[in-house]
This record gives sequence, C-alpha cells and structure tokens, in this order.
Amino acid sequence: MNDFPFLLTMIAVPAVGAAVVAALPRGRDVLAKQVALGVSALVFLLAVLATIAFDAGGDRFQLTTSVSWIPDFGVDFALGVDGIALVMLLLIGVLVPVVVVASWRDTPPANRSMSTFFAWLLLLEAMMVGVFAATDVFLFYVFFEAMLVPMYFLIGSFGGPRRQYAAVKFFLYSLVGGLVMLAAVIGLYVVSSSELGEGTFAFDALRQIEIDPGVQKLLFLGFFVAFAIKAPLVPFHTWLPDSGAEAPIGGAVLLVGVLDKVGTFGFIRYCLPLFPDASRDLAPFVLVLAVAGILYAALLAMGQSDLKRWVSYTSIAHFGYIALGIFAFTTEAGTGAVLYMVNHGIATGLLFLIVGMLIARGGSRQIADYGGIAAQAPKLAGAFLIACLAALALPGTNSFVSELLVLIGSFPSVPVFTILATAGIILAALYSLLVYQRTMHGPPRGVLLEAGTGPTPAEPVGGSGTATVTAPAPAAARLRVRDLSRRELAVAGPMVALIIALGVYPQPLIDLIEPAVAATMSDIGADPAGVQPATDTEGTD
Amino acid sequence: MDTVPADGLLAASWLLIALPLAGAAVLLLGGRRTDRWGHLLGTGTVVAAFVLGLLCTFALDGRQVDVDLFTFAATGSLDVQAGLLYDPLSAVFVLLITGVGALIHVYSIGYMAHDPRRRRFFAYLNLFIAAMLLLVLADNFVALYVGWEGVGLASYLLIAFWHERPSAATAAKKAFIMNRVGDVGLALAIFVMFAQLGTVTFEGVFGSVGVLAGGTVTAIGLLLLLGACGKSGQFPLQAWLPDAMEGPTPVSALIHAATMVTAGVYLIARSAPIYDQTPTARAVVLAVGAVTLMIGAIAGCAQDDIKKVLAYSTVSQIGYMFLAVGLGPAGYVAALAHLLTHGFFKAGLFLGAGSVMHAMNDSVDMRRYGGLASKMKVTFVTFGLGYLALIGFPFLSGFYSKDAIIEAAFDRGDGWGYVLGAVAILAAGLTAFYMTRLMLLTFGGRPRWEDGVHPHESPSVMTVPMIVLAVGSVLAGFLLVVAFPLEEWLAPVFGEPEGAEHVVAPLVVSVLVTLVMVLGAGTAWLFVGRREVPLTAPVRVSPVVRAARRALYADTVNESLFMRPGQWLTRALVFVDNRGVDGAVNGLAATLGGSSSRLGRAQTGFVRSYALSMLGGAVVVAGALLAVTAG
Amino acid sequence: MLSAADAITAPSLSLGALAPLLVVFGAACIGVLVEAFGPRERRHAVQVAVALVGTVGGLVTTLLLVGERQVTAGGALAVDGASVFLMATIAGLGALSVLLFAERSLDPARSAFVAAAAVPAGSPRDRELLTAHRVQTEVYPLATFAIGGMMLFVAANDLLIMFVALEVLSLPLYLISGLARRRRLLSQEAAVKYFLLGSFASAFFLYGLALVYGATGSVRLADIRTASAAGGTDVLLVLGLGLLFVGLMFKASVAPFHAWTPDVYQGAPTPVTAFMAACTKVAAFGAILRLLYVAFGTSEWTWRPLVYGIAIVSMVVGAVLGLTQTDIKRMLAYSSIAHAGFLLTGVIGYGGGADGQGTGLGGTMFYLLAYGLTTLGAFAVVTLLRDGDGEATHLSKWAGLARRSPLTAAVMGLFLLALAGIPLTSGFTGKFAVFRPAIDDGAWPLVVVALLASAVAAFFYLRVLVLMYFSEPAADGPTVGVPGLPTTIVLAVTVTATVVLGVVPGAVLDLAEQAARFVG
Amino acid sequence: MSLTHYLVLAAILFTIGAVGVLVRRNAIVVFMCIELMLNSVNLTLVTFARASGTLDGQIMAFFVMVVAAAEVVVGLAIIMSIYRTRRSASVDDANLLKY
Repeated sequence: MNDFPFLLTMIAVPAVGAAVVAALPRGRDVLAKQVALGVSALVFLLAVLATIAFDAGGDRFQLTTSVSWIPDFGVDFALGVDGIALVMLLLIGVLVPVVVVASWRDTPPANRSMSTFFAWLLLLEAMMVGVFAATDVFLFYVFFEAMLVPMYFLIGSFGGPRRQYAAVKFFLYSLVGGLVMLAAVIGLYVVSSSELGEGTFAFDALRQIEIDPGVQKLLFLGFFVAFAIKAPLVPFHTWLPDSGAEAPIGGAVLLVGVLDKVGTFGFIRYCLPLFPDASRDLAPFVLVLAVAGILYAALLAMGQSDLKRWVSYTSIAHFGYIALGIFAFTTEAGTGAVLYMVNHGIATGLLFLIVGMLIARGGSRQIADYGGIAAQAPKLAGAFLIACLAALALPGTNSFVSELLVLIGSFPSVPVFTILATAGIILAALYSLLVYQRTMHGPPRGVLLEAGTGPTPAEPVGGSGTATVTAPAPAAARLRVRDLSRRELAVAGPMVALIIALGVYPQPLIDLIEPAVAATMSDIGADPAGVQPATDTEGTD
Repeated sequence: MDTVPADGLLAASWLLIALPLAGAAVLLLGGRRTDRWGHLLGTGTVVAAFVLGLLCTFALDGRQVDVDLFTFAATGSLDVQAGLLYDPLSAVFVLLITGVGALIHVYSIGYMAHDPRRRRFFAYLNLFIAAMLLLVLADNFVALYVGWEGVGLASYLLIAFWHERPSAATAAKKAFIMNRVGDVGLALAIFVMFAQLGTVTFEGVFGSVGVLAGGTVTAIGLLLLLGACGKSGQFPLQAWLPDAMEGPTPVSALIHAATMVTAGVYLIARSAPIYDQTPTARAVVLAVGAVTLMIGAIAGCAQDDIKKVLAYSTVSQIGYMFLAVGLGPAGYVAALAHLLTHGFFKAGLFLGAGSVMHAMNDSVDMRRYGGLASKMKVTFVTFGLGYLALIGFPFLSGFYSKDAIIEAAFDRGDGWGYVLGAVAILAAGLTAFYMTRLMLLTFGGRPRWEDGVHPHESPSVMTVPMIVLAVGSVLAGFLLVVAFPLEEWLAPVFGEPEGAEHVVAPLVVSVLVTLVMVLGAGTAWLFVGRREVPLTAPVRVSPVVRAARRALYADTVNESLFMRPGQWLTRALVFVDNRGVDGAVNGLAATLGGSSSRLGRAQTGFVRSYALSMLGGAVVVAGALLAVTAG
Repeated sequence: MLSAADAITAPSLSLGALAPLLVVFGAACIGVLVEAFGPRERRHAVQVAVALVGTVGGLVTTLLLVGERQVTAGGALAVDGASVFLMATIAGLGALSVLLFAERSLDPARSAFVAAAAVPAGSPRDRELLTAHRVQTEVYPLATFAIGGMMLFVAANDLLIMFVALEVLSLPLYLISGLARRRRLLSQEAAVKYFLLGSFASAFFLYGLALVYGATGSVRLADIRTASAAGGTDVLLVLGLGLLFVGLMFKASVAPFHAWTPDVYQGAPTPVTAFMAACTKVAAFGAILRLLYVAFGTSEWTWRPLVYGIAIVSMVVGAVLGLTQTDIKRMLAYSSIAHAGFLLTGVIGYGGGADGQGTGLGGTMFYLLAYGLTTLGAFAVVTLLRDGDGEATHLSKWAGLARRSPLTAAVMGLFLLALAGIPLTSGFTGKFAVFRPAIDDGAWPLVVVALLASAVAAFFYLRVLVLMYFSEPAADGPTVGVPGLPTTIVLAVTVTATVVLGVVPGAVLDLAEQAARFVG
Repeated sequence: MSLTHYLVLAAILFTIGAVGVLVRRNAIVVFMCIELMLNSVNLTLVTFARASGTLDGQIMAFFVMVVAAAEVVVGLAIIMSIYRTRRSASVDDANLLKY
C-alpha cells in the first residue's frame, strides 16, 4: 500500500469536497456540514493510513509522488513526507473534523451561508496538506501563498466586528513576507542553475548544492522574513492578535494551530538544510527574537482584556519556544520543537475551542465579563483548566514533553537563552491561571448573571488586563450558563484525551519525528546523535 | 548506588501510584453517578496503597530496587525512562504518605460530609497521593519533576476547592506561581545535569557527579535548593504556605503539613551524593533553614488565626529539617526522623484544628474560642498530645527528633555550629510560646464564642484518625530513634552511621532545650493565660509584634518588588505593542495613503502640466543617458 | 544626386510574411468602404463580421508564420519568433476587443458608442440620439487600423516604419477614445488629451529617429546595432536613443510618461479602454524590446541604468497612486502603470544573448499575453455594472456585489487576484517569468522593490475584494447587466486563460521561450 | 553655412515648439506647435541626408509630412468636436478628469 498516492489523495479529496459543498444550493447547510464532516474524517483516516505506511527508519522522504508541472521553470508537482511533515498532516487530520463539529451550530453573519464557510474550510485543508507535503520549493511557495485566500475569506466573511481590517491585515502581512520569499525562491533557482547546469526546485537537489555564504545570508533572510511573519516571531507578530481575535473560532483554531506552523516548519525544513552556514551565522539573531518573544508575548498576554487576543499572545510566546528549539541545533531540541508544533496545535486548539464555547454563552470576548463559572459549569471549567494547564506545560500534558525536550536540548548549546526561556514558564503559569481565576473562580458575575440576581457586569478596562472585578453578587446570584452539551463534549473530549495521552506516552511521535530531525542536523553539520555530555572538570556556567 | 531489578511484589509497586490515580480518574470522569460511594472508593484506594506499601517495604530488606516501566521520551542522547526506585528512603515516604493519607481520607469523610462537591474533593486528594508517590518513587529527576509539579497541581486544586471565595482562588494561584519559581530552579538543575553528565537518572547522576568541577556541582546544588525552597515554603519563597490555609483543613493537614511541603527535604536528602560534593551549597541550605525556622517561629507568635499559627509552625519545623540536611551526612537521618514525627503530630494538630473549627462554625479566630477543653474532650486530649510532641515535651516524639537535630548542629564543632544550635534552641523556645498561646486561647480560659455557636465533639469518623495520629505523635520519636533506629534502616542510602563524638553532651542539650521550652510556655501563660483576652487584636502594639503579625513583611516585599513592577511593566508593554509595534505598521500604511493622495495632486488634469512632466522626463532621460555614457 | 544610371530595383517582398498585415489592413479598408456604401441597417453586423474576419484572419495567418525567421520588404519588416508571438497576441486580443465593441445587450441604447460624434454633447439632438437605437460603426474599421498598426509596430525592423506604425496605431485610438455614448464630455476630453500628448510624444520619437539617423546614417536596426557597437558613446546616438525611448514609454504608459493614462482610461469608452490597456501595451513593449535588444543590444550598459530607474519609478508611482483611487477604471489605469514597471523588470533581464535568446524576452512576452488577457477581462467586467447614466465605475457602487451577483464578483475577484500576482493565476506565472531573468542578471534589488511594490498594489486590489465580499450592498446599488454573447465569449476566454496560464502554464511558456528570438 | 547651423536651427525650432505646447492655451495653437516640432525634425532629417549624401533622409521627410497631414485631420476633428460642445478651444477648460 506504499504505492498508493496518499498525499495526492489527501489534497484532492478536500479540494473536491470543497467544490461539492460550494456547489450545494443555498439553504442546504445541514448537508454541507455532513459532507464537510465526512470529507475531513476521510482525510483523517488517510493520514492515519499514511502514518502506518510510513517507515520511520526508511528514506528521508516517503509516499512520494512527482509529475513534471512547469518544465520551463524546472518545477515538478512533487509530494513527499518526512516525519516532520507527517506529524503535521496528522495534526491537520485531527483538527479539521473537530473544527467542523465545533462550528456545527455557528450561525453565519447576515445573508451568508454556512456552506460557504465549510467550502472555504475544506479548500484550506487541501492547501495546508499541500504546503506540508510539497517537496518542491516552488510548489511549496505556491501553496504557501494560495493558502492565504481561503483563510482571508474565512476571516473576512465570517469573522467578528473588525473582520475586514483583520482580514486585510492578515493577507498583506503574509503577502509581504511571501513576496520577499519569492525573491529568495527565484534566487535559489538561479543559484541552482549556475551550480547544477540547469535550474531546479527539488528540495533534495537544492540541499546538496554549496552556496556562497554571502548569497546564503540573503536567501536565508528572504525565507526567514516570510516564516518569521507566519510563525510569528516578535516583532512581526501584531497581525496575529487581530486575526485571532476576529476570526471565527474554527478559523482561529486552524490559523494558530496549523497555518502558523508553516512558519516554524519552514525554519526547520527549508532555512536549516538549504542555508546551513547562514543559519549558523544568524542563529544568535533568531534566538534573540525567539527568547524576546517568549517573555514579551507572555507579559502582553497578561495584559489582555480580550479572551481571543489573550490566546493569540500565548501562542506567540509558544512560537518563541519552537524557534528556540529549532535554532539550538541539537537533535533533542529539534525533535522537541517539532513535537511542540503538534502539541501546541492541540493544546491551543482546545483553548480556542473552549474560549469559543464561553463566548458562545456570554456573547462577549471580554475577560472581565465572566466570573465564577466553575461553580455552575464544572465540565466547561474542567476542560478550560486542562487547556490552561497544557498552555503552561504542566507535566502530564503533552506540552510538557515538548517544552522539556526543547529546553533540555537547547541548554547545552545555548545556555543563556535557555535560562531566560525557562524563566518564561513562570510567566506562562501567571497568564494561564490569571485568566482561569478571573473567568472561572470567584463569585458569579459578568454578562451571564441572571437578571436581578447580582450587579451589572464590570465594564472591561481596555488594554490593561486588570479587569475591574465587580463586587461579589448576593448569595442568590446565579449564572445563565449551561454546562457542555453533548456536541461540545464530542469536540473537547478527543482533544483532552490527546493532551493526556501524548503527555504520558509521547514516544511514538518522537520516533516518527527524530530521524527527519537528525537528518536535518547532519545537514547543518550538527551531531545527529544529539548532545554529547560536556563533563568538563573546569566548571562551566 | 547499586540497584537490583525489581522482583515479585516490588515489580508491582507501580500499583502504588496507579491505584489512587485510577480512583481519581473514576471520580472525575464518573460524574454524579459516583457521588454516593465516591468518597469510599477514594479512601479505599489509598488504604489499599498503604497495605501494598507495607508489604513492599517488608519485601525490601535493605535493597534498592529499580522498576522499569516504559520509555517516556528518548531522543538523541536524551533517554528518559518512566521508572521507579524503591529503596528504604522512598519506602519511608511511601508509608508516611499512604498512612497519614489514609487517615486523612477517613477524617475527610466526616469533615466534608455536607459539602456538595465532596466527590471532587476525594478525587483531588487521590490525585495528590498519586503524584506525591510518583515524586518519592521516581528513579530519575524528570519523573521526579513530573510528580513535583503534579503535587503542585493537586495543591492548587485543593487550596482553591472553595473557589467561590476570591481569597481561596488567589491563594491557590499564589501557591502555584511561587512553586513555579522553585520549579524553574529544579528544571535548570536537571538541564545542567544533562548537559554535563548526559543523563538524568539518579543512578547515572550520583554515579558520575564526582567528576564534575566544584563550581558546576555547587550550581546544581543551589538550583535544587531553589526548587526545594519553593515546594517547602522556605525562605525566600515561604509566603505562599500560610495563605494555602484557605483550603479545607484536611488538605492543610495532609499537603501543607505532613507530606508535600516536606518534598524539599526529600529532594535534598535524595540528592545527598550531590550535596556531599559541595560544602558551599550545604552552607546555603543551612542558612536557609536557620533563617526560615526563625521567621516561622516569630510570625507564629503573633497570629490569631489558628490555622495560620500551625502553618507558620510548619514553616519553622521544616526549617529545622533543612538545617539538618544542611549539616550533611550527620543530619540526613535526623532530618528525616523529624520529618516523620512532624508528619504525625502536625497532621494531628491540623485535624484537631479542623475539629475545633467544625465546632465553631468554621471560625478560625482564636480570640473567639476559649474554654473548649470541657466541650470537646477527645479533640482536647489528642490536640494536647500533638502540642506536647511539637514543643518537644520530654520522651514525646518531638523531643527525640528535634534534639537530634540540635545535637547535630552543635556537632559541627566550629563557631557556626554553636550559632546554629543556639538559633535552634531559641526557636524551640518560641515554638513552646506560640503553641502554648494557641492551647490557652483555644481550650483554656472562659468561652468567648460568637452568638449561636454551640461547640460539640466531632463524629468518630473524624476523631478516630485524630486518636491514631495522637498515638503516633507520642510514640513515633521513641520508635524511630531508640527502638528501631531509622539510621540503620536508611544505612543503604546514607551509609552506615558513624558514632560521632558529641561536642556537647546530648543530655546537656536535652536539659537546655527542655528549660527553654518551659520558659517559652511559661511566658505564654504570663501573656494570655492570666489576663483577659481582648476579642479583637490590640492595635497599639510594639513594632516587633506588628512585624510578626505581617510575617516580617514577606508579602509586602514580594508585592513591591515583583507584583507591582510586573503589572506596571505589563501595562507599559501593552501600550508599546499597540502604539509602537503595531502603530509602526499602521503608520506605514497611513504614510503610503497620505503620500498617495499628495502625489495624486500632481495629476492636475491640465494637458499642459502633463506635457511639462513629459518634457521634464525626457530631459532627465537624455541627461541620464549622457551621464552614463560620459562617465 | 540621383543619376539615370541607377535603375530602380524593387525590394524583395515575401507576401507570406506580409500576409497578416495585409489581411488586417485589407479588412480595415473594406470596413471603410462598407461604412461609406453599406446599407445602414445591416451595417453593424457587417462591420463586426469584417473586423472579426480581419483580426482572426490576421491571427491565423500569423500563426502560419511560426518558425519563420527573415527580414523582408527591403529590411523594413522582421518576421521572427518575437514578432510572430506578439503579432498573434495583438491580433487575438484585438479580436476579443472587437467582440467587446460589438456588445449590444448591455446599454439600453444597444451600443457603448455615440450615435453621431459630430453632434455636440448635450445638445437636444444629442439627447434624442442618446436613447435612439441608432449606432455608428466607424469604430470597427478604426480599431482594425489600430490593430494593424500595432502588428506592424512590433514587426518593424526600421525606425521609420516604426514611426509610421506608431501613428497608424495612435490616430485611430485618439478618435475612438472620444466616441463614448454616455458622459461624452469626459470622453471628448480624454480624446483631446490623448491626441495632444500623443502627438507631442511622437514628435520626440521622430526627433530621436532623426538624431539616430544622423549618427549612424541609417534607420535600419541592424545598421544601428553595428554602429552602436562601434560608437556607443556618440552623443547624437545616445540622445536619439533617449528620445526614441521617450516616445515608446509614452505608449507603454511608463512613469514619468504616464500622466495621460488615468485620464484617458477613465474617459474613454470602457471597451476602448480595455483595447488600449491590452493591445497598446503589448505593441509598445514589443517595440521597446526590439529597439533595446536589437538596435542597442551591444551598448546595453548605456540604457540599463536608465531602464532600472524608470522601472522603479513606474512601479512605485503606479502602486502608490493606485491606493487612493475611487474610480475602478482609474484604479486599473494606475495598476497598468505599475505593471509597466514589472514588465521593464523583465526587460532588464537582458543576458546579452545576441538574438534575444535566454533573455527576459520570453518572460516579458508571456507577461504581456497574461496581463493583456487579464486586464481585458477586468474591463469587460466593468462594463457589466450599470446604473442610471451608464456604467457604475465608482468603487462605492461595488459594495456587496458578491451578494447581488456572486458569479460576477467571483470572476472579478479572480482577475484582481491575478493582477495582484497570487499563485495559481496567470499573474503569478507572469511575475515569476519576468523576475527570474532579472535576478539571473543580478538585478535582485530591483526585484525586491518590484515585489514590495506589488505588495502595496495588492492592497488596492484587496480593497475591491473587501468591498465586493465583506461589505453590505448599498441600497441604490447598480444593476448587473446580463452580458450578451460577445462579452460572454470574452469573459469565458479571459477567465479560462487566467486560470490555465496560472495552473498549467507549461505549454505557453514553452511557446514564449521558443519564440524569444530576434532576427538581427 | 555649415550643416551644424541647420541642426542648431532645427533644435531651436523643436524647442520653441515644445515650449509652445507648454505655454499656449488654445488647442489649435498647441497643435500647431507640435506641427512645428515635426517640421523641425524634417529640417534635421534633410540636413543629415545632405551630410551623408544619401536620399533616405529626404524621403523620410516626405513620410513625416504625410503623417503630419493625417494627424492634422484627426486632431482638428477632435478639437472641433470638443469646441462645439464647450464653445471654447482652451485646453485648460478640459480638466474634468484629474487626480
């Protein structure tokens, strides 16, 4: 079954599905949902089968398909996955069905139909699969840019009040990055044509060629800018809070869970192997951005008054850890970083979903508008707590494993940065528990308060997250809040299960990821076998 | 350290963790269905774990048994196994945790009887037991860290159990955050070990720590200490422990007195091979212990909240233990002995306090107690025994364990030895003072109860555990120090005890301590026993008392040093991000738009101005070409 | 002094090579005759037929020339890959434009063109003609002449022919841009501006021609090449090049010679705007490429910096000025200025290949084809939105179009994404095709600028998308006319081309690369 | 008189024409200035033809005249139509299209 074109099918199925859903007549939303669910479930199944067919110990790229596409540019429609891409495909396979179910009851804005929403969603899925499965730089770029369009429409058509601003901002930020990358892509092609005689975009061929260090730096920067905006690293990050806040929950989950991972994926798949020297020379500069991002975004997260902006900022902080792991150039940290990409997708996905359920109940995004929910909706509170604990990387949750690997792997090579990053886990605890306490603990208050049973909700204090806590409602105060419905449990349950399962037994994923990372490390001349103990009796630190 | 693979019963020692964990899972996932019998299941799993622990301990006979479970995370040269190490040291802790834990579970059946969320309470307790057992059974630092943060989570959940109370929620958060500060230290210590030695297992680290440079070892030691301070409420991270009393009293008894807060002591004792290499780190441990035990004792003298007094006493007692482990090989056993006895009598005291609060409608203000001796005989007796044990009344458990520590301090021989010994003795006096004060305020004198309070003895499901613990606190010391010396039991871990020649004769120490204790108790009687107790704390008091009430301004310092600047920084950064970083981008867009409309003005619509622009352009073009060709 | 001794020897004429031009111009002449003698009621149908036959015939006969490489008509015409490709492009786009002209079902008065251009705008007679179904058909022969001129323009191997072709293509354009049926004042103004500035520019071109002639003693591109190889720094020659260049850049609406573009694009009848935007650009760039590569290829270093700078100016001016436009036709005009800059980026990629092989030529020609089709389609969509007085070109009218007519919005959206250069559309392939040779030639800073400029430009395309999709429809919104067969064909062709050239451009790229040859 | 004089004269004429386009308002006059530019080119061409002793330049001059004549026809038509509408031939009045 190795010769079955999994990847091609995984792109084609949702693309066709999108066409079908889009073709459905208006008012057939239910059918649209069912089709979307079916298609995304099928993709998940394919991802699982592909994982079974994949031999962790085998070649770098497997399940490959390749047909010549634009011969004049030396472009092939070449697909293939290594462990890194494969786990991302699994993540997509898991998240999209969950998102479909989560968006089941969403009501579209005035005279828009949900079937359009699901059509864009499926198209987005196809693009995302493509971007991770491409082994041809040009093809990667094409998916990288084309991916913007569905997300642009998801945000712009189904988002919050400032969705137009957010959509355009998202598009332009990514486009600018992408265009700079395009210059580098072309440059890479030109270099290859001068090195190999005729130009190519094939990743494996490009990985072999020796590029002059100066040129490498330029090309690296070209790619880096695009990925740093996508990931996003501080200071290229300000589009994410806006998009994350305005996007519909489903879109936000995929945006932060998968789309942004393309940035970090790009670092480890393209920046490192293609430009090893430049990567090594510029690593300090990247690490500064990464660690600065961890602390800066964490502090900002504490200052947010908007739940969705808060989640976005926590993600920016997490992307800092991923970047740190990638640019520490050790197998342990690299593996950790890739694992982090998966885990963060699940954990933050859950966080966004729960926040969405909360907003669905209260109709407000302001943290200050909620309070004391745990007393009346224990399931909701419990799921939220688990999401928060995953966000602060508590042992037992999946995030812990990846964060541990990243930090313990980075420490030997970049101790100072790692120490700073480790200090970040205190801030993580702060921003997670602050919001959890404000929304779930304390006496009942906020918008959900039953009429007449308590004081009016506090006006949210803009910007600074120190929401004015309303005076405790009288004992009679109760909230108009129902606990998780069956459908919502079906959304949160699997995610929670994954968080725990991958937190207790992550080794299978690690086994998938490590060979690819090790190969990358040997590409940049780091020891693929991992850190060798210093055991210097001179006493370092 | 040479371990043998697990066999027979010990191979199943993972059940110790699995049982309570399963209990927690069932209770949490089971939902309302389990409400009726949930507490029984929760208690059952812990009792079962205790029995299993006993059997395992008997099967141990001095070996150090390694139980391999599965590969947790292995990549590159990092290999983290999920494995257990069952040796005399962990065995001691297993028994303490499951034993005291079981008792407190039983007690809680009664104490939480009327709480609508009792089921979840037992789930959290089970979760704690599981995490704590993992902490003490782990065979490598990462697994230990997992348990380490696991107990932190349980503590968070239980402190915030009554989360409608903002104070409880805040206390829980505070506890978690300050623990996290410590955790960073522990984590960094692990990183250094991996970077330097390439392993994180106890066996590997302790086996090769000798080759490391002094500086590195000291660094590891200090980082571990930071972790220990966070978990055990030691200076400078002691401020969270008193606030943690917001949790239900059984929680205070189990987690914040008997077991979790002693994890720091366990960590340092477990890492003895590291500390043996670094006198510097040991000295710092000593200092921390000494400072903390004084802070705790002083603060304890001025509290009116019965649980706060006990909390500060806990801080102070753990200070003793730190001081002891800081003394190195001489002190480890003493520290652990005191840890065990403290586990008994402090748990007992807390349960007693809980029983009292039950009687007083959950009021914790001792100024509104008084004269309860007659109303609650069992509580009075058990509490009294615990009290005597704590202040070190001769031949009760505290007497043995505390004296051992003080002797060990003197045995250092040098000047510091005397200083530490003196401090320890002085603190013993303070302990006697504040505990006597507590006794008098609570049980002595005449009633100062609020209206509608009708004290009554607690049900037997609560009193029985109190009695058991009281017995324990009477006998434990004798058993552990004289009858079945802990030294010998722990010899496989800390090596054979060498009969240290004493600088100051033990008898002298004992007499001295007893005298100071009597002195402290007497002073307390002079202060509160004879006079009328005001219903509200007097306002016009000496700065010393004020400082003691504010626990030497620990919170003030934290707030003004970290919290406020942090909040300020956050606000500043939010501004920077919106106006600065984002503003720059939007500003760029605005600039483009502005220049667009400004340039647009050039498009006047007049043919002749267009012609002019063309002519200008032509001139420029020609000029450029000529310039290029000319030069 | 001519002596009787020299007999007149007729230059060799290869009729095959001239066939396309003959067909088109022939059709134009027939058109004039029809205009003069044909019965009025059937005139329109006949004229359309003639024009279509002419252009399509021109296309077919051009395609017959594929692979030809010769200089004919006494060295005046070059029939080579490049000229064949470009002539075919022009003929094809021309045919499509004619279809747009022929649309009868959109305007209630059944034509976008004035009934009687001579009648003063606003006069009672004019008002009555406005609603009358009478149409005037001189636009077809005029357009056909223009198309013929353009084809000649790209094939001219001789500056004089180039000049004549320039005039032949310009004069009809001046006229037909004044023929709008509605908003005649704007239309006439556009015509005047275009005419005055156009002839001003051709005066420059002509003076340049004279100087080059003076410097080299010939106007044959081949002779100029040899001469410039020898004396690249001859002041006369360089000045001549400059002035010729000015004339051509005016036609290509490259900043700073772009001033006329927005006004004329806005004022002219939309089908004519589409025609100009698509075909004139192709013709002008064809001439620029031939002039620079063939005539001045050996002294590349003289013009390279100039083109470099002008490309940047054009891209920046087009992108930035487009940001604040409120009229869609004007916006597309500025976008065409920006695209002229991108095209110049391709021109920069002159690798020094003597006959244009392996240079930016192929990429630039592909870009011209792709851009021509896309922009033609975009303007075709513009003709669909109508309100009280003709087309609704103000952007505010486009709000919520996706709700009114999803298909129209989707088609326009596709064209906008293509203009923005999003992958899987022809626009992206084109950009890639021109940027690659530029970087290959070491001009990566120019490319980076170009990319940033296209990011800025993307903003105003996005603005239209936002209006169409994310805004609520305006109450007094325009109606979306149901296009007749001709416009439908145009839209179908352009949409298909935009997608195909984006998804599977291989074949056409191959063609362009094969065709990228000049006869020197 | 050397040929240079003719060239300079032609250049001057060309410049006069160009400046005329810039300064004159009346469309007809502007157009005449353009014609002047064309004719200055003719002079240049003829001069060069004379210089190189070939006839090409002079032939080209004829071409230019023809083209110029065509231009006149088209141009006057356009200007006429707008004049009829606006009752003014000033190019400055025609600026509805701007910015």
